[in-house]
Amino acid sequence: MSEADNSSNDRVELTRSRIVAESYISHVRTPADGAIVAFDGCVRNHSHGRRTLYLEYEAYEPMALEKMREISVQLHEKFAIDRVAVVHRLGRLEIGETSVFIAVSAAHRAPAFEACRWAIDTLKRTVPIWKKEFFEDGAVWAEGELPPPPGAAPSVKSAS
Amino acid sequence: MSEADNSSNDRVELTRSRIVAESYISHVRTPADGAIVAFDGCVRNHSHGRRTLYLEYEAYEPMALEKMREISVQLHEKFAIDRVAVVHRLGRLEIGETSVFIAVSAAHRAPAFEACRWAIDTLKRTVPIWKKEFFEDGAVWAEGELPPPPGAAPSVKSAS
Amino acid sequence: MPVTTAKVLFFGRLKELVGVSEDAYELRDGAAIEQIFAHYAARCPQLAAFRSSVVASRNHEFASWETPVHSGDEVAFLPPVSGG
Amino acid sequence: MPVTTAKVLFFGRLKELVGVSEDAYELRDGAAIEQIFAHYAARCPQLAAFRSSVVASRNHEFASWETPVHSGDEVAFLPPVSGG
Repeated sequence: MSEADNSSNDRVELTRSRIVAESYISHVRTPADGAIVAFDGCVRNHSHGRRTLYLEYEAYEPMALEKMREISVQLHEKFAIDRVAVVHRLGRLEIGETSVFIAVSAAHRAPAFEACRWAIDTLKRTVPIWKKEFFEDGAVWAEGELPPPPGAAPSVKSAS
Repeated sequence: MSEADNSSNDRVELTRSRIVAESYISHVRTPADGAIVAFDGCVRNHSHGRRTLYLEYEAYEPMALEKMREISVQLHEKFAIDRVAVVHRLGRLEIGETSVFIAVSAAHRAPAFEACRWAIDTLKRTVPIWKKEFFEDGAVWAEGELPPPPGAAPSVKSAS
Repeated sequence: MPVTTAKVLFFGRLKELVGVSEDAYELRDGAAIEQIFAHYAARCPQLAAFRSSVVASRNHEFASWETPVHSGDEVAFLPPVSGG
Repeated sequence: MPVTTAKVLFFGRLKELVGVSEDAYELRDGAAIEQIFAHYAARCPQLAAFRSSVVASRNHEFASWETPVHSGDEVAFLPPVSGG
């Protein structure tokens, strides 16, 4: 199968609604799979020792979707997996709500675990989404991560 | 907190009903958590190149529950996690159905991933549950794993 | 010599070989788990052939073959586990 | 010298510093992304202070500061990402 075929059943989304885990787990489940690993990133009630009231996420939406789709394509290249679902929520999120959900299915558990971990680690470094944390005494943009330099990213096209 | 306190909010079960992922994910989610990692083990339509029709699981039920509870206690000792949910289904399972579900919550994602992986790896080696695979031309007990020798298991009490 | 009764359980493939899942076995108090297995293996050569891959438990804990068995103990013979 | 218009976007903290999320900027065709940033940094010293942690993109791909900008290109200035 070509890369395109491998990722053509994947589900990659941005949403402003509540994320329902079951929907994404169901999406990646096929009769060929023996393992699904899911990562649910949720809003903690504290950050660096301060009590968090709520969060707001914003994205450079078209680029974020492209970067998330690149992650799903790369997962198929790197790991023996079946399907991927990745969704990130935007807007205001309350404590306990899910901000990001990733599910990966595979015949066996090792690649499912490794792919899911690689996906969230890569998303946090490369997808243009920003989190603003609201505390009792004000709001701050979360300390973020610098994306890799353009030359290092395999998907960056030359500037010509 | 004592070990007992750490694992007292965990959920450890055997069931003969369909496993609903959302219920276990919700169980481990608390306002202090930033990450939940879940493992969903499901019935594949093939095994060693043969087409599987369905599976049957049986357990040494009281011992299986004790071993699963030991896993949850050990998870709290080994990893900086919050809550654990572990459920294994018994009886007849059709292709695509979930046989085992594990969810682990934590403030941060690294221990959640590591604990969830350790839990399923350990469950598959130490919990007395057996799988019979039904094919078109007969049924076989799945090749299993030998539990660690009694002396090696930290929880084994002396025989006196 | 005091005689005691242990509850003996077989699971998975072993249950099918022995033909029972649960039995009550009379033995000398303090006899080793090994002796219980030998009793059933003598009646069922196929069970004997599985000896090297069988693990024993006593009262829900994995136990060595030398573990002594006392009154009311629950001893189980377990084939390699395959849950998950 | 041909003049062209690029769409310029600011996100997160940078958007708040500059005061706009989207702008249309006229520049010489083929000018570097660096020149666009310099234009806004000159009007907003706080933006200039963030230069070392800002990453640029052109048409949804991360791009170096030397990348030339052409007509219709979409250039964005991105603070360190913090999704997840």
